[in-house]
Amino acid sequence: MPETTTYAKALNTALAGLLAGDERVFLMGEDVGVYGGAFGVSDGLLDRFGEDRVRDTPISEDAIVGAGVGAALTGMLPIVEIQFSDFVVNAMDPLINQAAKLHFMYGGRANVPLVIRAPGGGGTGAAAQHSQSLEAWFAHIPGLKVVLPATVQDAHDLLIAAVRDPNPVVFLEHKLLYKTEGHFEATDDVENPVAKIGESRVIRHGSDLTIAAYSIMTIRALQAAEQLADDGIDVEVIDLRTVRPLDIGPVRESVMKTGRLVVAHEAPIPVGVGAEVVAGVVESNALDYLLAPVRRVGAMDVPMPYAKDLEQAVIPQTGDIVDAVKEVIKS
Amino acid sequence: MPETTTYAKALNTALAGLLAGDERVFLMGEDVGVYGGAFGVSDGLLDRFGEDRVRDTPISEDAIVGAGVGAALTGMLPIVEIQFSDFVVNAMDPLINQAAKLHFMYGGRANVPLVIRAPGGGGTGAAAQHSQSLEAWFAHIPGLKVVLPATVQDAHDLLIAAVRDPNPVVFLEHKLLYKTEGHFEATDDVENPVAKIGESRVIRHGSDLTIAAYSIMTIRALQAAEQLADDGIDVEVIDLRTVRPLDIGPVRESVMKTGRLVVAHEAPIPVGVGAEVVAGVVESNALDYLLAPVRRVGAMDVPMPYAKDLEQAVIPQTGDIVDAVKEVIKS
Amino acid sequence: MPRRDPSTPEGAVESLRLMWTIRRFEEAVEELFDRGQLHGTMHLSIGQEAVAEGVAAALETGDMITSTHRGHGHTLAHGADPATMLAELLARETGYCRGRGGSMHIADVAGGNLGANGIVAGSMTIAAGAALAERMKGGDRVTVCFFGDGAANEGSFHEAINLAAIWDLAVVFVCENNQYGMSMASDKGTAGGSVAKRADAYGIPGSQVDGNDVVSVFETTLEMVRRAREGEGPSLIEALTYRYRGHSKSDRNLYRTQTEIDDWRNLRDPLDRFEGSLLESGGVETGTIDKIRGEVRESIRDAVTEAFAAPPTTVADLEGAAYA
Amino acid sequence: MPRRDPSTPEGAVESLRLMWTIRRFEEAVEELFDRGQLHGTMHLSIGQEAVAEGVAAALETGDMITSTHRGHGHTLAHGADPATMLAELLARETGYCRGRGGSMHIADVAGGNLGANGIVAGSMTIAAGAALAERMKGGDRVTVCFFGDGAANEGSFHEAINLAAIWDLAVVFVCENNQYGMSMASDKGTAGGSVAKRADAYGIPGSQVDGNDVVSVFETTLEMVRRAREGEGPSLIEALTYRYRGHSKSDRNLYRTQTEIDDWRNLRDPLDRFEGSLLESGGVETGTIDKIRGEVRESIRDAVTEAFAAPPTTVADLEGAAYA
Ligand SMILES: Cc1ncc(C[n+]2csc(CCOP(=O)(O)OP(=O)(O)O)c2C)c(N)n1
Ligand SMILES: Cc1ncc(C[n+]2csc(CCOP(=O)(O)OP(=O)(O)O)c2C)c(N)n1
Ligand SMILES: [Mg+2]
Ligand SMILES: [Mg+2]
Repeated sequence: MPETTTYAKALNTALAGLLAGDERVFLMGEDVGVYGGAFGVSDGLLDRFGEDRVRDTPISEDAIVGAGVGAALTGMLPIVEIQFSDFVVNAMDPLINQAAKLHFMYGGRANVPLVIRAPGGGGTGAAAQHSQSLEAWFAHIPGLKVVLPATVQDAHDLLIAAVRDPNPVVFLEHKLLYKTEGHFEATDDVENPVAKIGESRVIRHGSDLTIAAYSIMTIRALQAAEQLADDGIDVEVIDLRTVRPLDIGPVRESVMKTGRLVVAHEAPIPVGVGAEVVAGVVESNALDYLLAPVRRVGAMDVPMPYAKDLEQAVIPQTGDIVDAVKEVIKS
Repeated sequence: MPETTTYAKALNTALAGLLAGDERVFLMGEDVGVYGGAFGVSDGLLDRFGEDRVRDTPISEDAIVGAGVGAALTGMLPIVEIQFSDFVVNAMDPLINQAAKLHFMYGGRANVPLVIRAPGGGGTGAAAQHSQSLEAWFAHIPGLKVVLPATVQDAHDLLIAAVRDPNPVVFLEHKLLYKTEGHFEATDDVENPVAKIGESRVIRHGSDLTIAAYSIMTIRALQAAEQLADDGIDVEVIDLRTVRPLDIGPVRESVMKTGRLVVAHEAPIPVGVGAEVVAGVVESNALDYLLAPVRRVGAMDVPMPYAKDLEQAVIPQTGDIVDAVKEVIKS
Repeated sequence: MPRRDPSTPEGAVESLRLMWTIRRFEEAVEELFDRGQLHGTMHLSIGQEAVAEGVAAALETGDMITSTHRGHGHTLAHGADPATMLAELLARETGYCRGRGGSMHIADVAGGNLGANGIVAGSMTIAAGAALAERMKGGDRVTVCFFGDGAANEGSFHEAINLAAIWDLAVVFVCENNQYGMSMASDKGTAGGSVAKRADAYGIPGSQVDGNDVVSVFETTLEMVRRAREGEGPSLIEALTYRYRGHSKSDRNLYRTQTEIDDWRNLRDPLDRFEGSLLESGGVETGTIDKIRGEVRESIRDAVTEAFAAPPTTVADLEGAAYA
Repeated sequence: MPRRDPSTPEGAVESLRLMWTIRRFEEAVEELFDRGQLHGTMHLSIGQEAVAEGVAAALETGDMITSTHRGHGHTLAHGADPATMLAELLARETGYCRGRGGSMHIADVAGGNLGANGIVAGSMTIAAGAALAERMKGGDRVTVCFFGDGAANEGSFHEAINLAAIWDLAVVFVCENNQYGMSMASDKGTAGGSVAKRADAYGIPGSQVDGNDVVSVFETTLEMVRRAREGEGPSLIEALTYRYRGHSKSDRNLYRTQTEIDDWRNLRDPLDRFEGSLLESGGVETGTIDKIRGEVRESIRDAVTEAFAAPPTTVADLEGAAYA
């Protein structure tokens, strides 16, 4: 095993391990076979595991996810890839009205261990219908779990945890992260996940302000922290990793130490996960420790534009986090 | 005109006025014709306006909303009824990827003046797939407006405002409100709406604590306020009325006066509109006026159960608001 | 071997019993509702018993079904216990879903009933997925997917059947065409005028059957189930039948005439017809029929009593119940 | 009266010019992309020019189209200005969407182009709605809805066509079957083996045409447009064609052979064939063809220059731009 790899390859390794380790696991989606997936995540898996278990589908998101629900309900562990997370809108019934609710609706007597993998986010010039970050929706729905790994290792570890989870899990990968490199250790044991869904993590310690982020914004938050350090501002960064269930404890604790909070995500701000993080903090005693109004960093409140400069302006960048932190520190 | 009427009849009157006043307006949906709509909102309109303009559709939510988008784009003012707001999940592509984005995506050169009306909420024993409150999703999406009237008069006035708005508007009616009676004045002038989308309103003045709510929870908040008054707690109630755009100003001002905040909605709490309201307050200077942690009142974090007692336990009731207020006052 | 064969005297007795069980069950539910002892809404399948039973009779134990909002008949014919169903409707802890699902969500996944569904066409892709899983597990169980005529205009209908067809999945899609989707007449909402004919679009067999004739429903289903089980792929059956009651309790029946309802009830009732043909052919005697009727009446009465006696649901363990 | 009639010498010249315009436009876009002057992704319609032009030629001014992610050809044939399109791709303020839409969202609603669409099958229900509006306004404009073979397996395909069929809407649904939906071969993903045949399910005419023969596309479309305009309702045309380039730039073409690509290109190219038949019939001379080629080459070169010279987009008025 190499000591570093890319986010996409880490996912590929996790998929291979899962497919090899458990007959109930299969991967299904548009162009996941010979094409290797739109972003190459399933490259080579068809050759290794065959058409049955690395299953190309027609362009029928509703049927793909619905079939995933049916298969999960009857004993399989399907991993469904939706080519861009924007197209999950075509499969909201099986995901929201079926997968998320069946366990409860059937009195706890059935499970839907389904994983939906989908690339989200902007920055590729693919415009409004191919660049959304829709995690807030899924995080609103009881019955779903929602995972957004930021690092190469987490991509691998949390995917295994997602497949092992007896509940439907929406697993959102950021397109710009696929090619990022990072430290990586593969595991052969796909039955005992090393990562746990629902654990946020302090990934940088600091004393002046807390940044909570996830997915690509975790990376940008770390970059912002480095820049801010040059200005003598000592930032703590928390990677939320899972937005449902949301592990708010570490954020509260951190705020009780730093007294200041910035939450960053790429999705638009209104009714986003950032709002949840903020609310989760100020409905606890951590409120008493807040020295300044909080700030949320998110996309400008418009659909994603095509033009590169507009897209960059809409997507929150490292500089936007830096600015937000400075404002909060000042106030 | 009678001085009081029901929420359903007020909507019916608004629809009739709109249909009579503008040839571009039409109503389309499942069973809106001879059936009068699943909740009777369009009762009698077929007879008055004919099959063309009060248009029964097959059970094809995607096509109904998509056709609404196409008609709105080309000069009509369609009002689309989705029989239960839960079924909007079948029409998320036309609503989210098309209606909400076209104006922006087309460089501002086209509009989609579409209204989607849908009944939401629980309390009718219809269980998990017929009882959801999904406003948080729509409120997250730039390009949409989201209206949730609580009163009979607002149901009428805001529906007219929604149809006059050049943007797509999601108009969510609460099933339990349909039969509620209230003061009502109809307008003949459907071209100049008296109500404005995006205005919250203080509907009860008080000094001890602010409750922000919308839709049926506004009614419950008022009831809670009366009960609390008996205990000497003087509550201010704000009806948000629109959750996108969210008029947060009055909430901030109120909190600066009362120092305490409870937000109430029927939807589950995580990443709900309540989180947005809280965040909107504490990212302003209103933070400095907060004397106690805020509280959100929302559904228990499960799908809606069928059994009446379970359903009542899951849906936030007046008593839950009272309890939340007392806790905040105590702390 | 099917569960029972209504075209034989022994099977007929069983099928008749099941059809009466459905009828009496629905009537009991209606009465409970009218008396205010049931809340929520309800969609009765009175008049459609031959479809449920004709199809279910052709299945083997272990075969799976998915059902609809109007699912009591399918559920009973597939072998559910009436008392446990009633316990669900009466919101008892002993109900199929512990009172959490209610009429529209009765399921017994372990027993092969993947569930009723409150979403029109919502179970069609689930059925395809169950059949896919079965194939991958190497099993030969067949999945029957019940859906309504109104559901045939949902996108899920199209996607599910296309998927099942390209993968030759062992699903029999059964359209219960009761002439209306709520107030929308089937021939007004369904272009092409026939659901069965839509099978051609997917290159699979489609047949229209008299849905009020239990034997003909059974025979067609039997052949389609055989095909599916032998790996020949999915098929589509459209069973023409009629709903006597309103769509749900809020229905004022403004979209159809009383004459139409009466005609179906008086001239084509599935129970009348089945009993008539059994008597005519001499396969079953009047006494037997009377006995069945009496027994069913009693058994449903007992089921109601049993359900009422069951412990009510409790809110105690609701918290966290969304997750396994 | 159609816009132009490729079966007449005058019309042929116009159609040939448009087909070359599409080809050269796409090649220019490809080059810009390869040189790094265009970002995002792109879906080229090289090889499919006869479908776009054959259909658009049969429309009248004012008729509407909806298009797809692979929409440059439809857009050009419907009358768009190449420089304004390139301005969009180059993210200029003067582009069709002020640089906010890009390749997948080029639209000109006032001019009857309701837009390309990044969602597979996403414009099908929109087309039905536009036709419904037209009917309600008492107009007789026809809407053409382009979609791909892959789109035929989306639920929206089914719902849109059913709706258009029951309401007799003036929509011509044109399936551009270029053999693949990304890497999925059409005959592997599409049960029943034919998109055109699916028309039967909705009781509307369905025809399969040689999509590399502009005249036959034109003639079939003309008749379907006439029907639609005269209130006879929607129809479905499946035009068989081929995509020479990868699905998008990330495509490694692993799902097909080079021979297959070469065969289509060498033996069935729509431009070669059209020119060949024009020369053969003597309707158009070599000189004319050479002249058209030269003029188109120049006009596209000019369009590129013009687009480059246009002012870039600005972030100034982005805030609030989601709302009208
Ligand atoms: C997606 C969706 N749309 C609409 C409804 C509301 N609804 C419930 S049943 C029904 C009619 C269904 O008709 P059909 O499929 O023919 O079944 P039937 O009621 O006749 O048994 C409608 C419109 C729903 N439950 N789900
Ligand atoms: C709803 C949806 N699903 C998937 C995609 C990704 N995607 C874009 S184009 C395409 C293939 C479309 O095939 P087809 O309809 O045949 O059109 P073609 O590309 O061949 O012109 C896919 C899968 C999408 N854009 N939208
Ligand atoms: Mg029906
Ligand atoms: Mg194609």
